Amino acid sequence: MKIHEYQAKEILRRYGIPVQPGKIATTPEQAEEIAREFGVPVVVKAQVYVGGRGKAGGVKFGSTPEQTREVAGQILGMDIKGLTVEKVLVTPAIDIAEEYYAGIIMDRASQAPVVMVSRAGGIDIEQVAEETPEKIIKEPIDVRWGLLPWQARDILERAGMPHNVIAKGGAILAALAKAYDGSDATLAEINPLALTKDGQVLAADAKILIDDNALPRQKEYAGWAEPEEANPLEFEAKAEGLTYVKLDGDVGIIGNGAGLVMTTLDMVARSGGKPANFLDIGGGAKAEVMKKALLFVAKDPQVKGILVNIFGGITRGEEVAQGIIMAQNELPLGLPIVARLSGTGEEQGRALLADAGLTWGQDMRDAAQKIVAEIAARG
Amino acid sequence: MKIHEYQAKEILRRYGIPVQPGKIATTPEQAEEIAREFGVPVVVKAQVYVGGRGKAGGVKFGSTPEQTREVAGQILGMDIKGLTVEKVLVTPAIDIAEEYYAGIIMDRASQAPVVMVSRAGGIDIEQVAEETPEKIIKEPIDVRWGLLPWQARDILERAGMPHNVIAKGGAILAALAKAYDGSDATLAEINPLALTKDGQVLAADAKILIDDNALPRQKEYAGWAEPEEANPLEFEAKAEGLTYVKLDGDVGIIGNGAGLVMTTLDMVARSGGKPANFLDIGGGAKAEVMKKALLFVAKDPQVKGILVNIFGGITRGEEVAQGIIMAQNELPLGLPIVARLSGTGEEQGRALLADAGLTWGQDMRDAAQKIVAEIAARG
Amino acid sequence: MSILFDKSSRVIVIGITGREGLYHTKGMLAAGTQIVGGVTPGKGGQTVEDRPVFDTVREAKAQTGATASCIFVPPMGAADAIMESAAAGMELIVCITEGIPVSDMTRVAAFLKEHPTRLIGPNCPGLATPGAGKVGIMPYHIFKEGNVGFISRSGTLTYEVVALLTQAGIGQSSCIGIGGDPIIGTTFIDCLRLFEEDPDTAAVVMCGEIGGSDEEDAAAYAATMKKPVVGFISGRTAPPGKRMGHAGAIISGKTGTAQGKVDALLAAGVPVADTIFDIPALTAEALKR
Amino acid sequence: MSILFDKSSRVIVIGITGREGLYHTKGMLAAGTQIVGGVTPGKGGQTVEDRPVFDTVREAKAQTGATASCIFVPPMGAADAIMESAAAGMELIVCITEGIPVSDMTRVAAFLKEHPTRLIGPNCPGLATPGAGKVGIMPYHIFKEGNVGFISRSGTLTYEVVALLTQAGIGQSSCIGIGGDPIIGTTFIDCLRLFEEDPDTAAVVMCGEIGGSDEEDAAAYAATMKKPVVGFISGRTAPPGKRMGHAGAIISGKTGTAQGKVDALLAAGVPVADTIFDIPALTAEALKR
Repeated sequence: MKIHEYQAKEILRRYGIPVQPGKIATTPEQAEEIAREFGVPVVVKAQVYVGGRGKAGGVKFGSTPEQTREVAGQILGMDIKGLTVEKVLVTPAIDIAEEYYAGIIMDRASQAPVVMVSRAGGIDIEQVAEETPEKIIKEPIDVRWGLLPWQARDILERAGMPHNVIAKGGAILAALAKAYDGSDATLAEINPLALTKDGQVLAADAKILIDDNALPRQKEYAGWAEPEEANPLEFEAKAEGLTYVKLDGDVGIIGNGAGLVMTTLDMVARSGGKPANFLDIGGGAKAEVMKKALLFVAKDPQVKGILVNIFGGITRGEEVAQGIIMAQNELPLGLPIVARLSGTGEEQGRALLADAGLTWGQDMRDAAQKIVAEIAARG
Repeated sequence: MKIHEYQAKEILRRYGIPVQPGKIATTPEQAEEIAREFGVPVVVKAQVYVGGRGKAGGVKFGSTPEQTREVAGQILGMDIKGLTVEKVLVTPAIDIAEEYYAGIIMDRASQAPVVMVSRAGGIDIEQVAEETPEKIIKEPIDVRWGLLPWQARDILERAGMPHNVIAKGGAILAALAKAYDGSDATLAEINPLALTKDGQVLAADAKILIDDNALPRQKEYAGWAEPEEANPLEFEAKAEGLTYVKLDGDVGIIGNGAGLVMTTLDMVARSGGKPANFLDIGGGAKAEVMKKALLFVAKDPQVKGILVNIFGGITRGEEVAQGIIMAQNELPLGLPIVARLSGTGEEQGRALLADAGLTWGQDMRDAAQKIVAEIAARG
Repeated sequence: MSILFDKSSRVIVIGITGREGLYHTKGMLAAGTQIVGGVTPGKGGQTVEDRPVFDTVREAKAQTGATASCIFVPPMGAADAIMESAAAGMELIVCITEGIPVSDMTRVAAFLKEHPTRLIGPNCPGLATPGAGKVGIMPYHIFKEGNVGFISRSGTLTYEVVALLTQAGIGQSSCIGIGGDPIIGTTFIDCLRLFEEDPDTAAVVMCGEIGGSDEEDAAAYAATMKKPVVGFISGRTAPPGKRMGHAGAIISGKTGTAQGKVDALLAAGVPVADTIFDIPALTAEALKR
Repeated sequence: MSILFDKSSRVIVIGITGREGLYHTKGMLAAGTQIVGGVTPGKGGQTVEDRPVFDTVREAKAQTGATASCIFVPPMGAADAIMESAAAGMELIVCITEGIPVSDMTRVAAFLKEHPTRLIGPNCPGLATPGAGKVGIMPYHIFKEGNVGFISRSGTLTYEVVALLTQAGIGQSSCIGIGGDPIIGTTFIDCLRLFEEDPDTAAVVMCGEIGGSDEEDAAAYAATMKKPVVGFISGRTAPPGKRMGHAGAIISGKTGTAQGKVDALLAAGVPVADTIFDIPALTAEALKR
């Protein structure tokens, strides 16, 4: 789950990491008021779930309260990579002497979180990793001990940080690891970790991703959820408990099991179609779930036809067929649907579909070819 | 550091352990009001830092609000083992079916906290340990993992708890271990862990000791400190940063280093005297500290003479001597003081003492014999 | 005849009294698996399908001589069940549960380093040895006894491909669903090693998907194997940065792409099926080598 | 000639720029100890007494070839400094700091099981080898080279007794202050073992005190030793349940009493001095055996 910069900073604050004060404005007037409260200059930063806000014009200085109102007005409502800016963070400007990168990220290979630190802060760490990997110090955390303060200092030292930052920086890095663990994050980064001209070390920007699987025990953070994607369908799907990913094509796809659905997408592509989405109804779905999934996929105006591909194990073919038939009346008239049912309840399911005049495919390939052909036929 | 039952329960509550609601009353009228709020019957429990409150009459039932006021009136102001009851905890009575003991205690031998669980709850665990040790299941906690929920259940199962308590009890025991760790406790016990007739499992009484060394990072709990001992001098000493233990005799004793002071007590006893206290001024004490220590020891009305025994390393003899001389004018007239100074600054110190007409001992034994003799001489 | 599981395996079901646990216990019994008991904390003393239920794994193992745990515990308790099974000395742990927080799995991974055992999953369909039974949720009727080892990250895709193999007359020695999470107990390379050493396996089919680099690691090992391996990678049309159902199925930056995995397999001399329909033919060919 | 520390030992001082660290660094240098550097995070690049200061122990060890750490870090950071020294591969760690939370020490104890090193303390005066120098805060002038090993939980008591021995003409091989905390790195029994194996030690004096059962454990071992041991126990007049200055000096229930320890030593054939003034004579006698 994504959260905003101001929320990430709030988490860091709880773990004792120095962060400038900051407040959220949803109107230019609020931004002006906050600038008066903190004193100018301030920075006004778009709070959207994408990187590269600066380049997109989503980060601006306010050197007077009036100017703050003005730049906030420019940023609020702005479209950044398909997302509309609805709030800005107003925070006192700081005089940065140097910028570092400090992050903790889940690493599959080490089966553990990994600390990453670099003197090349302030810019995209993936770019640093690619161009100058020697500028990044990486070290996995032994989860039995957590990141110990001395280890944090040792990593900073190896990353080439100046002596005077080691003690303060080490405390921040160790706290970042605690914040990562305590919030069930999969990524927690401070970029830049700023060394100010007056010798302070603080988190000038922060990003935290929270493990979706941990949301049941991270109730407060779960409550921070907002539409994450440019496409609101994905957010809605999440709320409805559907595993849905929006794609660019026109063939709606529903299946059971992530691997099977991914393979179905590939098969549609190989048959000359373009998948409109990924939707996994999971194991043992009943007719109601199938119906909901169909109606959901059809909400996407790009969808010109739907392929349902079920390999029945716990999921029963007749339930799937019933779900499709139930959805029929509520689906746009003439939207082609091709279903392929295999395994448990396959015969009954096919019979039901045949009675209802619906098309079914012999196997995944046959079904993919049929839906692509039907869509092509309708132009 | 000791804390009260109601405070221990507050900590347990924060870790999700079921505890009856409860409120503190300092007057009988408040107790009555709380009884009305919760509904009767209630239990009124003296909040003092000693065990055996029940036997001492410090725990009583209130079956009506009026009776609650009455019993609270009996308990408030009561003297239990030298401590005056200043507050009572009023809590709804529960219908207990079975009582267990669950505790976590720092164990020197395993260099780790140890979990102890017993079906013989509700009574003194030390008595159980002595009489029927087979009724206690003990297991050290691997601090790298903490007490895992399955381990907690496993311990309960081995302790012979009935099936239906295992799941709820396991969650409570694992949470108790978290509370122990999170509050820097050296002991955290629930006794009894009550199984009520309606199938609840809850902490009916609780005791937590907090590591004094950890108080700097347990600021909230540090703020809960109250005079711990029947003798208020010990509490005052703590507040003044002195390592002081009140004893029964009449020879005040001051030294530097715990082992040396203990040995000095033994020497006084062997010389026929009775130590009035233990007071360690630590390493490198200046004259001011020495003076403070002397005045402090003299506050004890039982003290008839004071022995100062210093082996100078970082501590300098002349500083000690100056401290003694500075204290002289403020000490009760005629209170005998014998000082023994050895090591750094020994010559200068002795000279200062001789000039001031003070007695000094050649060595620890000589000094002990002299102070005992002086006290005996004055009757 | 198999890896990891055979007729001598004695299985207990953790979470046996739950809906899923009970349903699949019946399925495993029907497949001939020796289910010797179950565990649900607080329900010790009950029985399920005539098998005794215990409060703890230690007790269950002591009473039944179990060698394997099959875990159907909800996500927030599943890591605990894995650790309990490992500490009790289970040789094999199969964790079906989907949705375990990844931080829990980092702890499990560290714990297992100190408690030697074999974990399959989590978020997996389990494993099956045709003729001996299954541990997990795979539909058992699709299998056929044979000499092809099968490994996949996915559940239903496994069933599809196994059904195609069986249809083509190609039987399986053992079939392992390793799971779709980013942190899993047993990876492709672990399974390849086991199959390489299994006298009753002649060739291996591995179905990978986008995300991570397990397939690439496995390819490097496959290049050194005596037995032929056939590959398939799903998610060729998946866009980067999107989690495709499985928590582990995500392309991060330039790692984890389908093309990278296909290339690695091909470079290691592993033929890669274009679609799943090509797998039986490639496998038949491999068996001839 | 000694245990744990000799002329070849290369010592770094952790917390060297602090008041205590600086003061005792001078003392150690005066005693002839090879102080090769120091560590204070954030003060790397400075020098103290012409010795280089580093930000981390790893760096200090790499640059100076240090073999031992002497820790003067405030209580809340001391456990971290011990772990850092252990992870950096120090052979000997002497932690002087008093007041470390006991939960920190439980973590240190577990950490040291995975990082073999020798920890002395915490809450101890350190150790000295007359003629070679000292690590810690003991006043060095009281010592005299000789063949009696000395172990004590306490600081000033050590100085008293060592001074008495020296006065009586009895020199010491090495003198170890093991510390007064409930959890310490090296116990009486560990030191007895080292002295038993040290060719330059002929007898051992151990000064215990109330609390715990280390003295009892040591007594059991002393009974099996070839070399004679002389004992002393302080705290005979201490009441139960009261912490006598040292966090570890407390009688809990029936464990940790002075009488129990005296009895254990006597039962093991270890003569126990009634007062410290009896120690030199008992030691002289022991040396004759």
